Amino acid sequence: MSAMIRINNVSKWYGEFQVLTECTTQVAKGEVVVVCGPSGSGKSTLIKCVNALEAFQKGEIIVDGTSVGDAKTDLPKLRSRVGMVFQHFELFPHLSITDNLAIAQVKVLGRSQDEATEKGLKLLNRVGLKAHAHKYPGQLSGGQQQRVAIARALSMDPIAMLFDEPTSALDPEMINEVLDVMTELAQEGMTMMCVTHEMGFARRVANRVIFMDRGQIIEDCGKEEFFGSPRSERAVQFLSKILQH
Amino acid sequence: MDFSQILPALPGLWQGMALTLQLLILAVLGGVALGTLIALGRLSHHRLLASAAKLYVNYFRSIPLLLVISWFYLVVPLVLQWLTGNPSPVGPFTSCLVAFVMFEAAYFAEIVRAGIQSIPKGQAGAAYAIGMSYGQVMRLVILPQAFRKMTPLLLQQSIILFQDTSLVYAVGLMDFLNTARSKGDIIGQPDQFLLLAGAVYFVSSFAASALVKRLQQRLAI
Amino acid sequence: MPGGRLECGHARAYLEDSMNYHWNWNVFFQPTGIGKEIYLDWFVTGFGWTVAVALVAWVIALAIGSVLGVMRTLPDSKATSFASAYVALFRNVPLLVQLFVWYFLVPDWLPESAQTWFKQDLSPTTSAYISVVVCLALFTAARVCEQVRTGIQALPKGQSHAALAMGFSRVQIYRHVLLPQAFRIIIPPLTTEFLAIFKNSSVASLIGLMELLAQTKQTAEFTANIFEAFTLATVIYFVLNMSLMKLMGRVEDRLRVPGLMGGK
Amino acid sequence: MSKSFKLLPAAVLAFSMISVSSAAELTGTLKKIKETGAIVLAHRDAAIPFSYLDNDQKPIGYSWEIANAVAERVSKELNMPSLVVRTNLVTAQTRIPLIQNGTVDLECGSTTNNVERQRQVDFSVGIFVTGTRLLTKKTSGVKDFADLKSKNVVTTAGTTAERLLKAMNADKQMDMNIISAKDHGESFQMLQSGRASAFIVDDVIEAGLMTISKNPSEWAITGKPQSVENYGCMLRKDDPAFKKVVDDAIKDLYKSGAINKLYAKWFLHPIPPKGLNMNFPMSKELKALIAKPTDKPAESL
Repeated sequence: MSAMIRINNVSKWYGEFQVLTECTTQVAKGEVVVVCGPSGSGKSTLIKCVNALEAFQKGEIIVDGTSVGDAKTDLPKLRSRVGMVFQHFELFPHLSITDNLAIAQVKVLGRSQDEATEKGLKLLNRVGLKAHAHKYPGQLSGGQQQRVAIARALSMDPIAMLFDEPTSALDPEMINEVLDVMTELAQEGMTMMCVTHEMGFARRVANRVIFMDRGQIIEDCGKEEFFGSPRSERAVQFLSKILQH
Repeated sequence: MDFSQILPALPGLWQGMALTLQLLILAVLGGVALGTLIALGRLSHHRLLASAAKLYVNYFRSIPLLLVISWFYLVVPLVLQWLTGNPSPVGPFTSCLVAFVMFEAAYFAEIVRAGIQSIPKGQAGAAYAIGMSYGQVMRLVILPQAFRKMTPLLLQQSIILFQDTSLVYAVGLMDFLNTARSKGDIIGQPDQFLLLAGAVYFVSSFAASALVKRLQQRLAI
Repeated sequence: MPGGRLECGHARAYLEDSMNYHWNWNVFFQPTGIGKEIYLDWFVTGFGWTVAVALVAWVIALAIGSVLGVMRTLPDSKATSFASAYVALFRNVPLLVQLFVWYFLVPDWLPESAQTWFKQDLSPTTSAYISVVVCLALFTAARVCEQVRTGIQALPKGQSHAALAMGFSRVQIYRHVLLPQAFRIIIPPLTTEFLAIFKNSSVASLIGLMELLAQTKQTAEFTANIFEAFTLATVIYFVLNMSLMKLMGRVEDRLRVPGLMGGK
Repeated sequence: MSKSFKLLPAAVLAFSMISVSSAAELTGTLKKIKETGAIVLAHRDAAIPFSYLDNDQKPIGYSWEIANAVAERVSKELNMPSLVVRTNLVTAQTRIPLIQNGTVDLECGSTTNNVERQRQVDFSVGIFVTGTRLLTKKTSGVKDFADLKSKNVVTTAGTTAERLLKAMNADKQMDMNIISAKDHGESFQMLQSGRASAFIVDDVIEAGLMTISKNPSEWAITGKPQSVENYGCMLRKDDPAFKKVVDDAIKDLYKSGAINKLYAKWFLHPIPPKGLNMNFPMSKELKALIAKPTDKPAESL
């Protein structure tokens, strides 16, 4: 199986403080990997290293054969091929939903405005929000905004998707509408790396689960193994806390 | 450039600076005092008072300081003369001072107003609840807290005022800039004296701003 | 007001007797004795110069100030320190000193041929105009810079992350994502600066550019109707300021994003 | 800033006999002086050698001494040996409003007495006679006003020369570009820095400014005098009592011959700040004025 994302011995420091310690893992094409762990464990930092939103000082990350840390790499081009969904949606509030969907296609991929709009509307339809095309982000609920954000990432025809706690800023009643979209995406064979606390989603959809704590990857195994018989004490504690909810 | 003439001119320049500082300090004191009254007026429930205060602020914020200075220097003594029937010499210093107080009060008033509004409503409520009068509430509870909060802003505005005092050049009051210009003209080195004036203003404003920033950080903790 | 003399004749006669002031609100319609102009023409010309100085300086200030403001938010420390130094310099020297430097000193620093062009080929009005515009533009740019920086820094970091993640270049991020939002946030403080540039343009009167204040003083001096002249100038500045405030309020409404910052 | 100093007690009691005896009868400026104990004299900053500032920022000059002679006279007439003299800097543009609004009581500088201004203020008997000419670099090729067509010229705002120049420009369609600088010092700076081909103002002022230039010999005063300018001291209108004191003081200077010493001091000897000599001999017009003092406006001379 060819690895879409390969993370080798990645370490990162903020000044003196080490946030990532020799992290190594990979995500195969079509694989869905869930990254979990207590807050401050470095999981968001790790996923942001994959598309170079965060720099790392040691190790290497290869995405679809391209080294992220290499100074010669065309980062905008690489990033445009990897979709990302954020905790706080990060739609552009001054642009309408349609423009939010089209702008990167036009400005980054060089598609025509018409083509980009058409594609955006198609994806908007897919996440069930076609009726809201003319609105502005501030006029939508959190769940709706996050679905638009997913559609926006998909509009770039990504080879992989990164999710950084996509549901943790949402009111509980809106979490499922977002998870449903993500599940559907996984079932269609999208390569996905998701930082999330939604263990139900992990159980249902993930191929593998990575557990991180204090900047280290503690567990990296199939979901059955992770939920069935976690090896580390910390993972057991984490699971017991999170599953009580 | 020949800067040799600057050293002997320093005592004269200091006289100019003394006038600038005198004008500055009096204008800040007067401006903050008047500004506070206007801010209280704007926040008053008395509609007429509130709109009069608002008009005052809008009026002085609409017209250039240079125009205000000329008004007070050239025209206001004329008006006084009509009122008293006698020539009423105000003199350049007093008329500039009054102009700055009136003008800056409009700006200080807005800072004080924001300061008062930033104090939680509960504070006034609590003070009224223990039987204080309006004057006591303002004097003892609201204003002391508000002034602590807005001291950096008031000081920042005072630094702007320090620079603005140079506009008295227009009426020939011998402040620091005008002294430097005039000395430069007489000595025949206008450029050197102008650069010197600029440097002095820069160093003093920059240092004062840095101090205000430090004060702000200390107050923020 | 031709009838004015009759309406308040007594009070006026008293005032005129007591202090030799000859009220004359008609003064603006009287000939100046220079060409065929009446005094009102001077005010119109002066107003024109005030607007011409303020608007052009504003456009330049906005452009330079935006670039500097962006520089202050860049990770590159050289750009940041340059912009900081600029702001420190232009904010801590009085406007009048800056004007004198631009008007009296800078032309002498130009190369010989440019000096001749600036001092002799250009009319003094044009060279004074250039000095004032450059001075006000650079002075105001420092203020605009601080506002733009504040506006950009007020935006959540996630916005630029999201744009980066979609492959935007840094220029594109500022152009399409950060600046459009930052400018909307800072319209009120920018309005203050915009109004200030009109008021500050009055310093031009001190280097002989015949803008509104200079024409007012000249009218006062030629006619001795100082009270009338200053009153008219005050009214013009007041009305101008209020109209611009209204206009900027409209601009703010027009640019307001639905669902955001008090929008509908 | 106003500086003040006390006149030495003048022990000429005899004068008080003929002077106004009590404050109650005083009017106008004299009343104000009596009440406030001070007289405010205006001065200029670069009207060399009439009224300008020396290296210590103190006013000096020909007209300034005349003003002080007036102040001395006032102190005698009002029997106020400790009369305080305040000083107030004025520009060409502010001097008339400041007289009118009571900020200053007397302005002896280089102010032309003309009909226009007489509507606003009163003048003492004349103290100087001159004419508007032009100051230019010897090498500029400018010989007379006609040569100024389409040129940059500077004058001082608020002077009679400014009006004359603006009117000439419009009437003769000379297409001059006129800069109105704030005061003589600034006008001269414009000329020296090459921004104006000529500085148009009264010739005597031009001669005075030449003494502070870096290289006095490179300048020339040229052109046909465009007007007769007779300077007078300005005071508030319709104040005959004060005007009489002012006129008497000046006439005394003329009668006693003190004026010749005063003239020589400022026009025929080295003067501050650079110690240059203007070498500006007394004109026959001024001699005539001194022989027969008058307060008639320039137009009627």
